[in-house]
Amino acid sequence: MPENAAHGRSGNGRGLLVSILVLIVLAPLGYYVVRGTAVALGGKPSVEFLERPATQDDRCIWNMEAGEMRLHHWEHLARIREDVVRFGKRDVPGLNECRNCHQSRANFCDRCHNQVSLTPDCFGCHYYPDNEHWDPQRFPER
Amino acid sequence: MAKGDKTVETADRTSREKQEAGALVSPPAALADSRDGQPGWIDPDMDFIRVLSRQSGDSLKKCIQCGTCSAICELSPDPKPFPRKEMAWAVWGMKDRLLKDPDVWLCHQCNDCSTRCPRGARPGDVLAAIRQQSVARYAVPRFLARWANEPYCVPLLLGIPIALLTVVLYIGNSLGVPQPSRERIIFPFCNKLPHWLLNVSFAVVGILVLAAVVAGAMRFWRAMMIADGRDGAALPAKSPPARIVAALKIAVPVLWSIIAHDDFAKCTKTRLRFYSHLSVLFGFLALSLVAVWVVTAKVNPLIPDGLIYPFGFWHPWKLLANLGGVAILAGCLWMVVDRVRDNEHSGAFSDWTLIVTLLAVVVTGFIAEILHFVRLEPHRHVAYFTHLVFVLTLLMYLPYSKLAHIVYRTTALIYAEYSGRNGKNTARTAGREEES
Amino acid sequence: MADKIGVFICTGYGIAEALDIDALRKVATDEYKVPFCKLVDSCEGADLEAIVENIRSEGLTKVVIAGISPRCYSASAFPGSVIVEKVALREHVVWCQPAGHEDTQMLAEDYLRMYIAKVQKMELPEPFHPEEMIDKSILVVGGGIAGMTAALGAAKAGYSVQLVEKTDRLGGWLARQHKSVPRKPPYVELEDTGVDDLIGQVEGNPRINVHTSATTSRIAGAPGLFDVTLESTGNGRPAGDVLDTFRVGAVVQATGWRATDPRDTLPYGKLKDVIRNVDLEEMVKEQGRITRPSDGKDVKSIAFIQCGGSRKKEHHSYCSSICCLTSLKQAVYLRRSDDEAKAYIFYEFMRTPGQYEDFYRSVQADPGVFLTRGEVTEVTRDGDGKLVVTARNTMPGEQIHVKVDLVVLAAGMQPNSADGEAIRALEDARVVVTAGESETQRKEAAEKVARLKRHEGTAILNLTYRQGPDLPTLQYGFPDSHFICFPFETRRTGIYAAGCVRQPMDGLGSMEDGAGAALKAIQCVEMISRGEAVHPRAGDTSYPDFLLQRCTQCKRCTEECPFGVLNEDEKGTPLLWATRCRRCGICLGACPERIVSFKDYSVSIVGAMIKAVHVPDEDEEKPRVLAFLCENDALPALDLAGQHRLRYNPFVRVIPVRCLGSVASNWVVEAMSAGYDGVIMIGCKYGDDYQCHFIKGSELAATRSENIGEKLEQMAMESERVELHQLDISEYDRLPKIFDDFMEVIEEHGMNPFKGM
Amino acid sequence: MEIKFERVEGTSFQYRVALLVFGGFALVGLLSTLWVMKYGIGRTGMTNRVPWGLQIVMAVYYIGLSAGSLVISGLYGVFGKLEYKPFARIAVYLATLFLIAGLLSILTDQGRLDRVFVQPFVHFNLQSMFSINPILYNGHILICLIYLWALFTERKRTTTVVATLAFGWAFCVHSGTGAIFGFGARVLYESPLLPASFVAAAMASGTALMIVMIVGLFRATNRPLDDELICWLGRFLAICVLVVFYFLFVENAYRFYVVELREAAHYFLFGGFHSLLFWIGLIFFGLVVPMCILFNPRTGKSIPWIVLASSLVIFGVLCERYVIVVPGLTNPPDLFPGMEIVHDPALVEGYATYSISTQEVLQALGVLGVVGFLFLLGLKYLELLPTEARIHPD
Amino acid sequence: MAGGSGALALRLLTTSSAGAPGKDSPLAGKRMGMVIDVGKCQPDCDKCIKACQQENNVVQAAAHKNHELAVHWIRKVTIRKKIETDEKAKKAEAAQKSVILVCNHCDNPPCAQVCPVRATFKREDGIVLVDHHRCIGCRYCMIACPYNARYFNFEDVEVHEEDLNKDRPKRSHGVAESCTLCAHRLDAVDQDGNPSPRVPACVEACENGALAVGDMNDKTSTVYELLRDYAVKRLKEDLGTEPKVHYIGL
Repeated sequence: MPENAAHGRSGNGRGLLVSILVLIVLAPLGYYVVRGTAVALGGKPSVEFLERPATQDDRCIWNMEAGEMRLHHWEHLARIREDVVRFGKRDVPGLNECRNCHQSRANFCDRCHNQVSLTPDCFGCHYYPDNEHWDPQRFPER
Repeated sequence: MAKGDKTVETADRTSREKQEAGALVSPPAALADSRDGQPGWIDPDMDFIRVLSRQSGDSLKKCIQCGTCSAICELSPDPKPFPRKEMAWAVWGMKDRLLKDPDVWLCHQCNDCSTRCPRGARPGDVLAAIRQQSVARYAVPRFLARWANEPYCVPLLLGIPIALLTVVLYIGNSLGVPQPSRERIIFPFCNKLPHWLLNVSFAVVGILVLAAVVAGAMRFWRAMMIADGRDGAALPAKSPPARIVAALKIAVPVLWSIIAHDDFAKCTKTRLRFYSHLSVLFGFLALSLVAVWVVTAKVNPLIPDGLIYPFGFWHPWKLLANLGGVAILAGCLWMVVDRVRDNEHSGAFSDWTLIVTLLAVVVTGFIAEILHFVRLEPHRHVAYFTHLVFVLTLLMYLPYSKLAHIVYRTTALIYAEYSGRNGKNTARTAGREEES
Repeated sequence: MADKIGVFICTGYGIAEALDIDALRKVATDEYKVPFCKLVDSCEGADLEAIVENIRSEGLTKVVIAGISPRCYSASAFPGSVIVEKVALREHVVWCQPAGHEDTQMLAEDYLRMYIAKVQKMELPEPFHPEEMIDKSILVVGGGIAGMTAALGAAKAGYSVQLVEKTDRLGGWLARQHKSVPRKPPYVELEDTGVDDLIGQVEGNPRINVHTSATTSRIAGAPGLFDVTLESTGNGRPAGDVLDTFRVGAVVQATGWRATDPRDTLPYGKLKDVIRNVDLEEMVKEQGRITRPSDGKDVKSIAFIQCGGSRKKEHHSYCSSICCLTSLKQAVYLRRSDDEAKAYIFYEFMRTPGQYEDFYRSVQADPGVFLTRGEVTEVTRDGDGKLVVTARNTMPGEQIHVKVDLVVLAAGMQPNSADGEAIRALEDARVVVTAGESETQRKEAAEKVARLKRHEGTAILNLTYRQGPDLPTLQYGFPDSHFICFPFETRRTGIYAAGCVRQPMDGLGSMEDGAGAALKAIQCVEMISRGEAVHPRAGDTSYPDFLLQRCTQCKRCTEECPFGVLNEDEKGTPLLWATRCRRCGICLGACPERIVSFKDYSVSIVGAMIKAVHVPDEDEEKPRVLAFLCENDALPALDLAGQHRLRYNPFVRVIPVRCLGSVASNWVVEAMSAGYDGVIMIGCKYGDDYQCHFIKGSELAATRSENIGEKLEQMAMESERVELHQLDISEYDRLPKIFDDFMEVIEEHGMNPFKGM
Repeated sequence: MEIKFERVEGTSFQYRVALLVFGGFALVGLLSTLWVMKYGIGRTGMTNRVPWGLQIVMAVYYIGLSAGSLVISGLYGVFGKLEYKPFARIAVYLATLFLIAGLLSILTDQGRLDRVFVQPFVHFNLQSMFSINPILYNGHILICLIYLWALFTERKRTTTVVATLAFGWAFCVHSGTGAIFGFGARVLYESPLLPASFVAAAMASGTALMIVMIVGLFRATNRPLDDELICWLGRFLAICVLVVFYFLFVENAYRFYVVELREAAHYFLFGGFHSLLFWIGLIFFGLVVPMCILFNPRTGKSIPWIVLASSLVIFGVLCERYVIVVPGLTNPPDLFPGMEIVHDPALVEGYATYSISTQEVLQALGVLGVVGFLFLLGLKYLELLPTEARIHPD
Repeated sequence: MAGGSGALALRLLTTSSAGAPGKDSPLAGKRMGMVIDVGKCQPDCDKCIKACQQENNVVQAAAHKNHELAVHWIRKVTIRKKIETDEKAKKAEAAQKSVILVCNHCDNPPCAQVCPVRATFKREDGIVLVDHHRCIGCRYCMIACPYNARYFNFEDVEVHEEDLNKDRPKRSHGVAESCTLCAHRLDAVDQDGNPSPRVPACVEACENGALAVGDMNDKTSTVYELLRDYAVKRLKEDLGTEPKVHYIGL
C-alpha cells in the first residue's frame, strides 16, 4: 500500500536506530510482564516483608509506629548522633540499641537500602551482626 | 456529524464548483451575507496578523511570494505550494483558512526556508506562530492557551502548580504522614511528601489533560473536515470493524513516520536537529512511561506484590528514567545551542518556554536524585518540590503550550494521510465514490 | 592663396616594420608631387608638437598625417586654419593585415592616395552666422516640476527664461499631491511635496518671466531665432487673445502628462466608488480625508488595482513607473487615517524603481496593507452598497472576492505631446481630399483623415515647420530621442523635451530631467551663436550649401531631412534654416542633382577619393571593394577591429561618411565604372529601435540602395555587388566576416567587367 | 590596534597524538582515583608523619602556574603595556585550567572524596585556610570565566574592570595558598614570609609558563611573533626569579640565625633528598642558571635561551613547592626540649621519610591529562591565539 | 510544605553546629584533664596501650603492613637527656624515662581551628574530638597538631570479630582520629538515664596509678588534687595551645 512505500524509507539505519530506541523504552515493561506472569504462576514474590523484632509488641524503643520508623529512622539516628558526639547526651537509645531487637542487619537494614540503592556508611564503623540466615516463620507476616 | 455542518458544507461545495467553472461570479445576492469564511471571500483579520507578528511571525509581512520557500521545502507537495500559500494566507490574515489547514502542522521548522528566504520573511517562524494560534483556537479551555503564549502570564502559570502542590501537601500532612504501614513505599524518595496523595492528584490532572487533548484534537479534526467539505464519516468502509482496520491502516504508518522522524531526516540545514528532537522525544516517552507506571502502580495488575518506591539505581525503570533524563538534557541543550547560533532566528517565546521547562524538569530531577542519594537535608526536599512543580507545569499546560504539537501535529498528519493530501488519494477517493 | 600640401608618414607603432615606408613616401612625393613630405617617429607628444611646428614653419595649409586613427587626436591638436586629415595606417592597415605583404602595402598606399586626393579638393569651412542676432533666452513650456526646475536652472546659469503654463498656476501634478513619496533615506516617511517653495523660487527669480494661463500659439523660425506668440487659454482674458510675443534661442518642452482613462472591463465611470488614483490624490489634497463619492462616508477599505487601464496589449501597454508608488503612498494615507482600515493592492508587477524599494518594504510591513499579484476580473456593487472586487490567480487563492468601500484604479501616464508629423499628414490628406487627382487618391486620403482625426487640434508648440507644428513622436506619443545617449534631444534642433512628456518618471526624475534639458538648451544657444552644429556633430562648423540654380524642386531634401531644416517656398525651392541643421548630409545623399555640398564633404571630394585608388587589372586576381562606413558607429568599430588585431580582407578600401544617409548614389556608380568589384555600406541600425544618430539616415540609405541596385542592373551588373549592413559599435567582431562574406559574393559573380576601361 | 584571533585546525598528526596522550593520562588518573576512593589513600606514599604528599605539592604548584594570567593581565590591564593584550585570552584560559587542576589535585587528595561534595557545602569554618581557599580558587575560576567572556566578546570596559579585579584576586589566591603552610604549626612552615614568597614564585612560574606556551604555540602554528615581547617577558621573569631567590635567602638566613630553628634549618639544607632538590633543582637549575641566562645581555635576547631559562624556572618552582611541603613534615616536632627520644613506636629513627608512590604519580598525571586535554580542545574550538603578535602591527 | 522541610532542616542544622551547648547539657561546667606521673610509669608495661586498643578498636601497630601507618591513640616513648660524650652513657642510661603521649586536648586546639568542616571540635568539657561522620580526610589537622597526636586511617583495617568491642565503632578509611579521653565512658548513663561515669580505659588498666583523668573544676576529683599538690609540666607550653595533659616529674 502506498503509505508503506512512502514510509519504507525508514527501513534504513534510521529505522533500525529508532526501533532499538523503542525497544529500550519498552524493555522495563517487558521485564515486568515477565516477572508479573512469573508471580502469577506462583513464583515467589521478590520482595518479602521485613524482619519484625523478636519482642512481642510492635512498638519500637523509640516508641514510634513502624511506618514512621521507615520514613524517619535515619533522621532520628542523625539527631541522636549529633547529641552523642557533640554534646555527650547518651540518654537516648541509638544504633547500638537497635540490634537488641532487630538482630539481622541483612534483613533489617540492607534489604530496604539495597532496594533503593542507598548505602549509608553506618556499618563501616558501627558493629551490627550480619547473619544472612533467618527464618520467616519466626517473624510471621502481618 | 452535525446537520449544521452538512448545510455549510453543501453551500461551500456549490461555491467551489462555481469557482472550478471559472465563470466570473456576478456577485450572488443570495450569498451577499454570511459568506465570510467561505472559500474565496476574504476579510483579513488584522488582529490575527498582529498576534502573529507579536509572536515569532514578526517577519511575515516581508513575504513577496517568490516561492523560494516552496522550492526549498522538502515537505512541499506538488499540487499546493507549501509554505508559500500559507505565507500568502498569513499576509492576508486569513485566520480561518490557516487554522483549518493541516499543512501548517507538517512543518517541523527546519528553517531551511527561513535561511534561504531572499526577503528575510522567515516562513518557518511564521508557521510556528500560526501553529501556536491554532493551538489557541482548538484548545479546551481556550483561555489557558491564550495565557500560555503571554510572557506576562508566566508567574501566574507557574503559580498555579505551586499553589496546587502546596495545597496537596498541606492536605496530605494534615491527613497525616505517616501513611498506613501497608503502604509499600518503604523508603520514600522524599519523605516529606504524601505520595499516595501526590499520585492521586497527578493522576487526576493527567486525566483532565488527556480529556482536554482529545477534545482539542476532535475540534481540530472537525474543522479540517469542514474546510475540506466532507462529512465526518468519510472512511471507505462502513462496518465498524472494517472502519477500525481502515483507520489503523492510515494511522499506523503515520505514527511510525513520526516516531522515525521521517520528515526531520529530510531537513538539510542541520542534521543534528534530527538527533536533538529524536533524543528529546524518546527521553520524554521514557520519562512519561515511568511516571505513568509509578502513578498507576496501585491499579497495575503487572505489580502483584506492590510497587517499591523509589526504585533502586539499577532498577530497570530507574535506568530508563535516567537515560531519558540524559537524552532530554542533551537534546534540549543542543536545541539551545542551535537557536543561539542562528542569530536572526532567536526562537519564539513558546519555543523557549518549552525548552526551558523541559530543561528545568530534567535538571531539577537530576539534582533531586543526587541529593537523594547523598541524603542531603533539607536541600533534597526543596529540589524535589521544585522538580514536581515543573513536572506539573509541563503536564498541566501540555494541551496549550508548544508541547501541544504532539497532539495537533499527529492529528494533522493522520488527517493529511486520510484525505490523501500528498496527491495519494487513498481514503479520499474512496470516500468520494461512496458519496456518489 | 595657393594651397601647400604636406604629408607626414609615421614610422612608429610597427608601421615601419610592416610597410615599405620608402614606397609609401614615393606615393606622396612622386605620384602626387607633394611639396613637403616627412617621416615622423610617432603622432603623439613631442613628435606631434614637432609636426605642428613643421606645419607652421613650412606654412602648410593642407596636411595628411598617415599614422594613427583620427579618434586618437584631441580636437585642438592642430591650428584651426589648417585642414588636417588623418590616415589610420595603424588601425586600418598594420594591425589588421599581415606585415610586409604586398596587399598590405597596396592598402596603405591606396589610403595615402585617397587622403591626399581628398585634401586636394577640401576647403576650409567657415561658420554660419545669420544676419540677425542670435537670441540666447530660453522658452520653457509647461510649469510643472520639470519645467520649473529647467527654468530655475537656466536662470541660475544666467539666461533669461520665458516660462509658459497652460493653467492659472504653476506646480503641475506636484501641486495636486497631498504628500510626496519619501525622496531621501531611509525612504520610509512621506514628505511634503515642497512645491510651494519651488514656485516661490521661480516667481521670485528676476530672470524668469512667468506666463500662466497661456499657450504657445505660434513658434516661428529656428534655434536662436524662435519667434514665440503666446495666446490666452481663456481664464482672465478671453481665449485666443495674443498675450505676448518674443524671441527665444531654444525651447524646453516640459508639458508633462495626463492620466489615462481606464477603458476596459473595470466599471470606471459606471460605479461612482470606482475612481482613479489621481482623483483620490486630489480628494485627499482638498478635504484631507478619504470618503466615498457615492455617500460621502469615511472609507475603511480600499482596493487599489494597479495598471488600471494600462499595460494592456491593445492600448497604453507601457509602465507609467509611478502608479505603484502612488498606490503605496495612498495606502499609507488610508492607514494613517484609521488603524483598522485595510488597503488591498492588486498588481501585475510591483515596480518601485531605485531606492523606492525601501519605501515599498516599509509599506509592505504594515499589517493593514495587503498586496497580491493577481488579475482583477471584475468589480461589482454589492447589496449593502459596498464593492466586491473579484480577482483571479491571486496568491491567497485561485479566485478571491474582497469587499471594499472604494476601488482605486492606478491610472497610467499619457504624455501631453502632439504628433507633429501626424498633424501635418492630416492637413495634407485634407488637401488631397478636396483637390486630389484621382478618385482612389481621394478615397485613400479620406480614410487617412478618418484615421488621423484624433490629432486635430492637439498641437501644443505650434511650430512653423514644414514637417508639422510639433515634435515628431516615436512611440506612445513620446517624442523621438535616445533614452540613454541623448535623452533630451528631439528631432527638432534647439527644442528639448523634459519630464514625463519624454518618458514616465517620478518627481525626482523630472527635476533631473528639467536641469538636463535646461543645460542642453543653453549648450544649443551657445553653439549656434558660434555657428557650430549641436549634437551629434557638435562643433562642426561646416553646413550644407545649396546650388539653387540647378534645383529642380523635387523636394526630396525637404522630405527627407529628419530635422526639418528645410522649409520650402510655394514653388518648392528649399529654404535653409542653417541653425536647425545637424550637418548629417542626408540632403546631400538625397539630392539627385548633386547641388548640395559641404566645404569639407561633397560629391566631388568623395569622388576624388574613389578615383584615387589604384584598381589592379582583372588578371591580377586582386578585386577591390569600396566600403562606406558611417563615422558614428561603423568607423569606430573598424578601429576596434584593428585594436583587437582582427584580420580582414585586404582588398577593402574604406571611406568614412557622415551618415549612410549622406551617401550619394552616383558614388556607387562612379566606383563601379572605376572598376571596383563591389560597394558595401555599413551604418547604424535602423527600424523601430534605431540607433542612427540622424534618426533616418541608415534607413534612407537602405531604401536608396534598392534603386541603386536597379541602376546597376541597367549597367548590366549584378545588384548583389552592392550591400548594406547595419552595425552596432560593439559588434566590431562581425566586420571581418561581413567583408569576407561579401568577397565570396564578389567571387561568385567574378570581376567587374569595367576594370581598366 | 586590531587583533584577529584564530582557532588552530587541530587536524595535524601531532595534535591528535597529544590529544590521545593527555586523554590517556586523564583516564589513568581517573582509575587510580577510583582505586583510592575504594581502598583509602594508604596506597600513596603518605604516612601519619607525612600526611601531605605529591598531590598537595602539585596543587600549590598548579595554582602557582595559574599566575600567568595575573602577569599578563597585570601587564596590559594595570601597567598598560597594551602589546600584551594579544596573549590575554590564552593566558586567562590557561589560568582557568590550572586553577581547575589545583582544585582537582586537592580533591583527589581527600580521604573521603564522597563527602567532599557534601560536607563543605553544609559546614564552614572560616578560620581554616581550607575553607577559605576553595572560595578563593572557585572565585578566581569564576572571574577568569567572566574575563574570558569579556575578552571573547571584545568588551573593552568590562575587560579592564575584570582584569583589575582578577589581578587583585589572584594576589589573594596565591597568598592564601601560601597561608595554608605559613600559618601551620610546623617549624619549617610557620613564617609570615611564606605567602609573599608564594606570590613571587607563582609569578615566576606563571611568567615562565606563558613564555614557553606562547613561543611554543606561535612556532608550532607558525604565526608571526615579535621577539621583543618575549625578551621583555624574559626580563620580567628574571626579576621574579631574583625576588624568589631573595625570599629564600632571607628565610633560611633567619632560620640559621635563630638558635632554636638552627637544627631544623640544618635539616632543611643538608638533611637528605629534599636538600638535594633544594640546592641542585631549585637554587642551581631553577634560579641561578636562569638568572645567568636572562641577565646575560646576549642570551637574554635570544628566544631559545629564554625558553630554556623559562623551562628551568618551571622545573625549579616545582622543586621549590616540594621542598616547602615535604621537609616541613618529615622534620619531627621537638616535644621534649633538651631531651632526645630513644624509642618511639610511631617513629623508628629521628626523621620521617616520604617516597612518592606510583599511585600518586598516576593521579598527578591524571590531573595533568585533564588540563592538557581541555587546553588542546580549547585551542581547537576557541579563538585563543592571535594571528600575529607585534609591537608595531603594520 | 517546603516550609515544613525547612523547619526540620533548621532544627538539624542548629543541633549540628558545634559548640552551642544544649539546654540540659551534661557537660556544662566541666573541664576534663589528665595527669600523668612519669615516675610511676613502668618502662616495660604497656597495659594502658593494650586497654585503649581493646576499648576503642584501635588496631595494633603489628597489624599494619607499614608501621608508619599505625595508629597510636596512646603511645609510650623513651627519652633521655641529650649526651655529648660516650663515657657518660652509663649515667645517662639511668636517666632514661618512658613518657606516655596522648592527645593533649588543648584549650586552643590548632587542629579544630584548621578543620574546614568543623569535624574536629572541642567539646564543652574541653575534650577535643573528631566527628568521624563528617571528616573529609583533608589531614590539615595533622599538619596543624604540634604534638603529632593525630592519626589517619589510610586504609580500612579489619578488626577480628572476637577481639572487637562491639559497643564502640571502629573507623573507616579516610578519617583522622586521636585519643577521645574515652568520652563515651566519661558521659555514660545508666538505665534511667542518670549519669554514671567511668574512668577511661587506660586509667582503668594502669596498675601503678600513673594516670588520672577527671574534671579539673571538680574539687573532689583526683586530678584536681594532683594538680594542686604536684608541680606539673605540659608539652610545648610556649606554643600557647594550653594542653590539658599534665606530666609529673618529666
